[in-house]
Amino acid sequence: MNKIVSIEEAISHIKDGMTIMIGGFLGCGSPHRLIDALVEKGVKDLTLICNDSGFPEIGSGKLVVNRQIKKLIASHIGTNRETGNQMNAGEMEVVLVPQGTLAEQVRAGGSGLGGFLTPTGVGTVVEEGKEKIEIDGKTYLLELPLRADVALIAGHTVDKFGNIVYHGATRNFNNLMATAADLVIVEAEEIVEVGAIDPNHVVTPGIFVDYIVGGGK
Amino acid sequence: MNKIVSIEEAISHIKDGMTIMIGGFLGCGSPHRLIDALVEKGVKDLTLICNDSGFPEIGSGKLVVNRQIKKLIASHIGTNRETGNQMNAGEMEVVLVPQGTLAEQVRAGGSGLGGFLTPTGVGTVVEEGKEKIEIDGKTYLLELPLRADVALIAGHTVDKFGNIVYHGATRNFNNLMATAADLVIVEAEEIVEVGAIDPNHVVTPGIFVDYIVGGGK
Amino acid sequence: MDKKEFIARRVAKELKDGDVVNLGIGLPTMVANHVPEGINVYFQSENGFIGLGPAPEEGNEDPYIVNAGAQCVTILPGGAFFDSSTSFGIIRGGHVDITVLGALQVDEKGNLANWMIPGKMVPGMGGAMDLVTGAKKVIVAMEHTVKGNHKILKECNLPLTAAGEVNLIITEMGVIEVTDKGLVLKEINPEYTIEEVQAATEAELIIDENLKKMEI
Amino acid sequence: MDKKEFIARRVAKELKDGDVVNLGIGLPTMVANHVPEGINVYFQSENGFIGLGPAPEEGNEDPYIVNAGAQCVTILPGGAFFDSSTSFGIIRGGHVDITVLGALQVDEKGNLANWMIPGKMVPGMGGAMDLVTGAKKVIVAMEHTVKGNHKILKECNLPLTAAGEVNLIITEMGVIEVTDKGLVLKEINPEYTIEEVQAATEAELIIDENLKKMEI
Repeated sequence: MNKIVSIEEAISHIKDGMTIMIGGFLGCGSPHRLIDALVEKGVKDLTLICNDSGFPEIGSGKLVVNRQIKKLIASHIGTNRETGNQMNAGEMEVVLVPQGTLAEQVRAGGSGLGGFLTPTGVGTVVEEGKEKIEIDGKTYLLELPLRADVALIAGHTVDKFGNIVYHGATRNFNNLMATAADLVIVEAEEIVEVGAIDPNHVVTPGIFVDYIVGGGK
Repeated sequence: MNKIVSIEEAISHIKDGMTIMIGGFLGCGSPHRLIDALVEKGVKDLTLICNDSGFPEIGSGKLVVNRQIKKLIASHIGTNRETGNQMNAGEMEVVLVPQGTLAEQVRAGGSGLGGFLTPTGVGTVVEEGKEKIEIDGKTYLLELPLRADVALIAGHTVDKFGNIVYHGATRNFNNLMATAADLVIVEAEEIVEVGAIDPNHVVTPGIFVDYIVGGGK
Repeated sequence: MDKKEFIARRVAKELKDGDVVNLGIGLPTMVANHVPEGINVYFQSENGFIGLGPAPEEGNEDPYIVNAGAQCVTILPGGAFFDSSTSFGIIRGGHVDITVLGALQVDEKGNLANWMIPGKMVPGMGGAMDLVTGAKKVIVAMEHTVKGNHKILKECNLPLTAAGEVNLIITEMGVIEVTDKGLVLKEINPEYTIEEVQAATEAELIIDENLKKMEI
Repeated sequence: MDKKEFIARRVAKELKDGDVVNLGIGLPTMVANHVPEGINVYFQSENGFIGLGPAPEEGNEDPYIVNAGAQCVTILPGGAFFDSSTSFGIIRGGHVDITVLGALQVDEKGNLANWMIPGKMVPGMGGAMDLVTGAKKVIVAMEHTVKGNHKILKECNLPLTAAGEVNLIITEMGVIEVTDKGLVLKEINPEYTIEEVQAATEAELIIDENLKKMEI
């Protein structure tokens, strides 16, 4: 099972209308080369799940600027004016989700949970349309899992089986999205041989990863 | 803030009638010296949350044999005949929980979730007394969080701030229980200086740990 | 050949390249010795790792690397350790392709009972309920009967491990698929007749029109 | 002294030895420069680590170690990186002792609005809703009014970030505690009179019987 493919081959699995997840936090830990390839390919009508829409020139924000996103599910869009413009013009649907809820929704999607109860958002517009459940006198919102057709993530050191070690604050949503999509593509900073990573240090086990592209080094 | 204390001082916080969590899986990754100290101290009427009741001579099973447990919440008791004996004699209440549900309950307790929906246990005795919720045509059980007064966990390499790295299969419930108790005591195999552990390799951040005992080395 | 050995070998033929597999204690564990040549499968140990390898050579045991039965094992290159919530996220989330377990009882609806006998034996479900609910394919591997009594029933009467989750039953007598219509005998061990297999089975068997010889 | 600097210094006096603290962007970030001597606090960065240190020296930036505002920072010895679900497990689970945030509006019920102005500015809530809901103590740190308009209201009219979660409001005019009875002025900056503070506040202030001088 050779998981290492070219960026073109990896990206060939992404079709118009798909739901995709992209890792990263304001571009830190985003799979930048995969994003560039998606922009170049021009697939459209995507539903994008990510923490934020980055900046116009950095991260998943490029896909917004290139008008490839039909629907965006994110916690923050304030650093990419184009997102707000398209949202206000009714050209793109935007669902804003509290960051902790978004992380947990992706985790639930990847771990077979049907949902979870969070106190976050109670008493705010976030509760609209959601079931409220009281446990021990405290009110929680029932939030549902999120999954995607494809997840595009970035890893620092990745072995040929797909085991990932992250560096610094790049872990963010990457480790969660790896579990919650039918197809998972990781962009590696560096690809190493199987066995080169201490099994005690692996953050994302390779069984979650379908394809590896890279490596910069 | 010096977190390193003697076993006696650490154990002094555990009182009759408390709810405690103990890490480990059939004794692998259990805080054996803390357990021995608890046996010696003889605190009683404890509610014990752990994966299993170990063996009569290994792990948290010693507390069962010594009749210190009033109520046990665990996924497996088959390797400690004394647990079954006390349960059948009505001397100890035993709540059996699917292992994945137990892990998730502890995680929920530590991360502020009011509960979660799992498909595990639907159509079995596990569903008795629980709310069933249907999501997209699939039935789930609403499971509630678990917390404890004190968690006793074991770590391999622990720095003086309480950051923990585990070795092998010892991670199991330790990493989860560290988040879900009012007081967390870690038994370290080896205590190292702050800064000695790569922040990319920390599994349990030190902010969860109140006291450190050890170290064997 | 020993019955258990025969069953384990037939189960092993179900494994496909790249499969993530969780094996129960006992007979299912023997499947690991018979992975078909030329394919890689990855054994998951629910106590917290993937890449479960064989028992270590004597003197090389690491007491911290054990399987879910507390036996010393090894981790293969490319393996990874994780905590119990991640382990069961893998299991419940459908990332385990095949789980192989024993049974006290299994029935024509795909119900499985393997975790307790009320008043007699209550070891607890451990990870079995999550495994049977979460794995993509659930294979029950067991001897067809116990002390002459049926184990493959119209309806389980012991407390269930999970409802309607079993896909395949492999015994020394044959291979039985659980379908919407009932239990379909897909393969038969040529040492037995169809009548003998049916007699050893309480549930009614549907004989597959392409019934094959059970081979290992 | 600059108003913001004054507010940040007063907020810093709320920090206790061992506190886990999350600081919002802008004025709250300045609190990190004034941690009282002799105590250790641990700054959490919701994008994925604890042990947030100061900006690196020029030339020593690591583009992968950034704060939640995408600025290069450092991690101190004893820090740890984690993913977003762990980060918000820490936040939602009550393991953050203090969070300090700015506000568009805050009211006498402890309601906070700081994430959108309908039709004008919709940056999104980011991690603010989880922080305000989960942190043990929520401190709003801001200038008392904006362009002469009230920000401390009887009732917020902008979409809320969280309902009833604010504990303390610290401005250049004073320190206000949110209580069941309403907003209690605990400290006043001697540069202002009680009347001036009340005039700058839409909600009615209860004057603490032990009203103190606001000092930094």
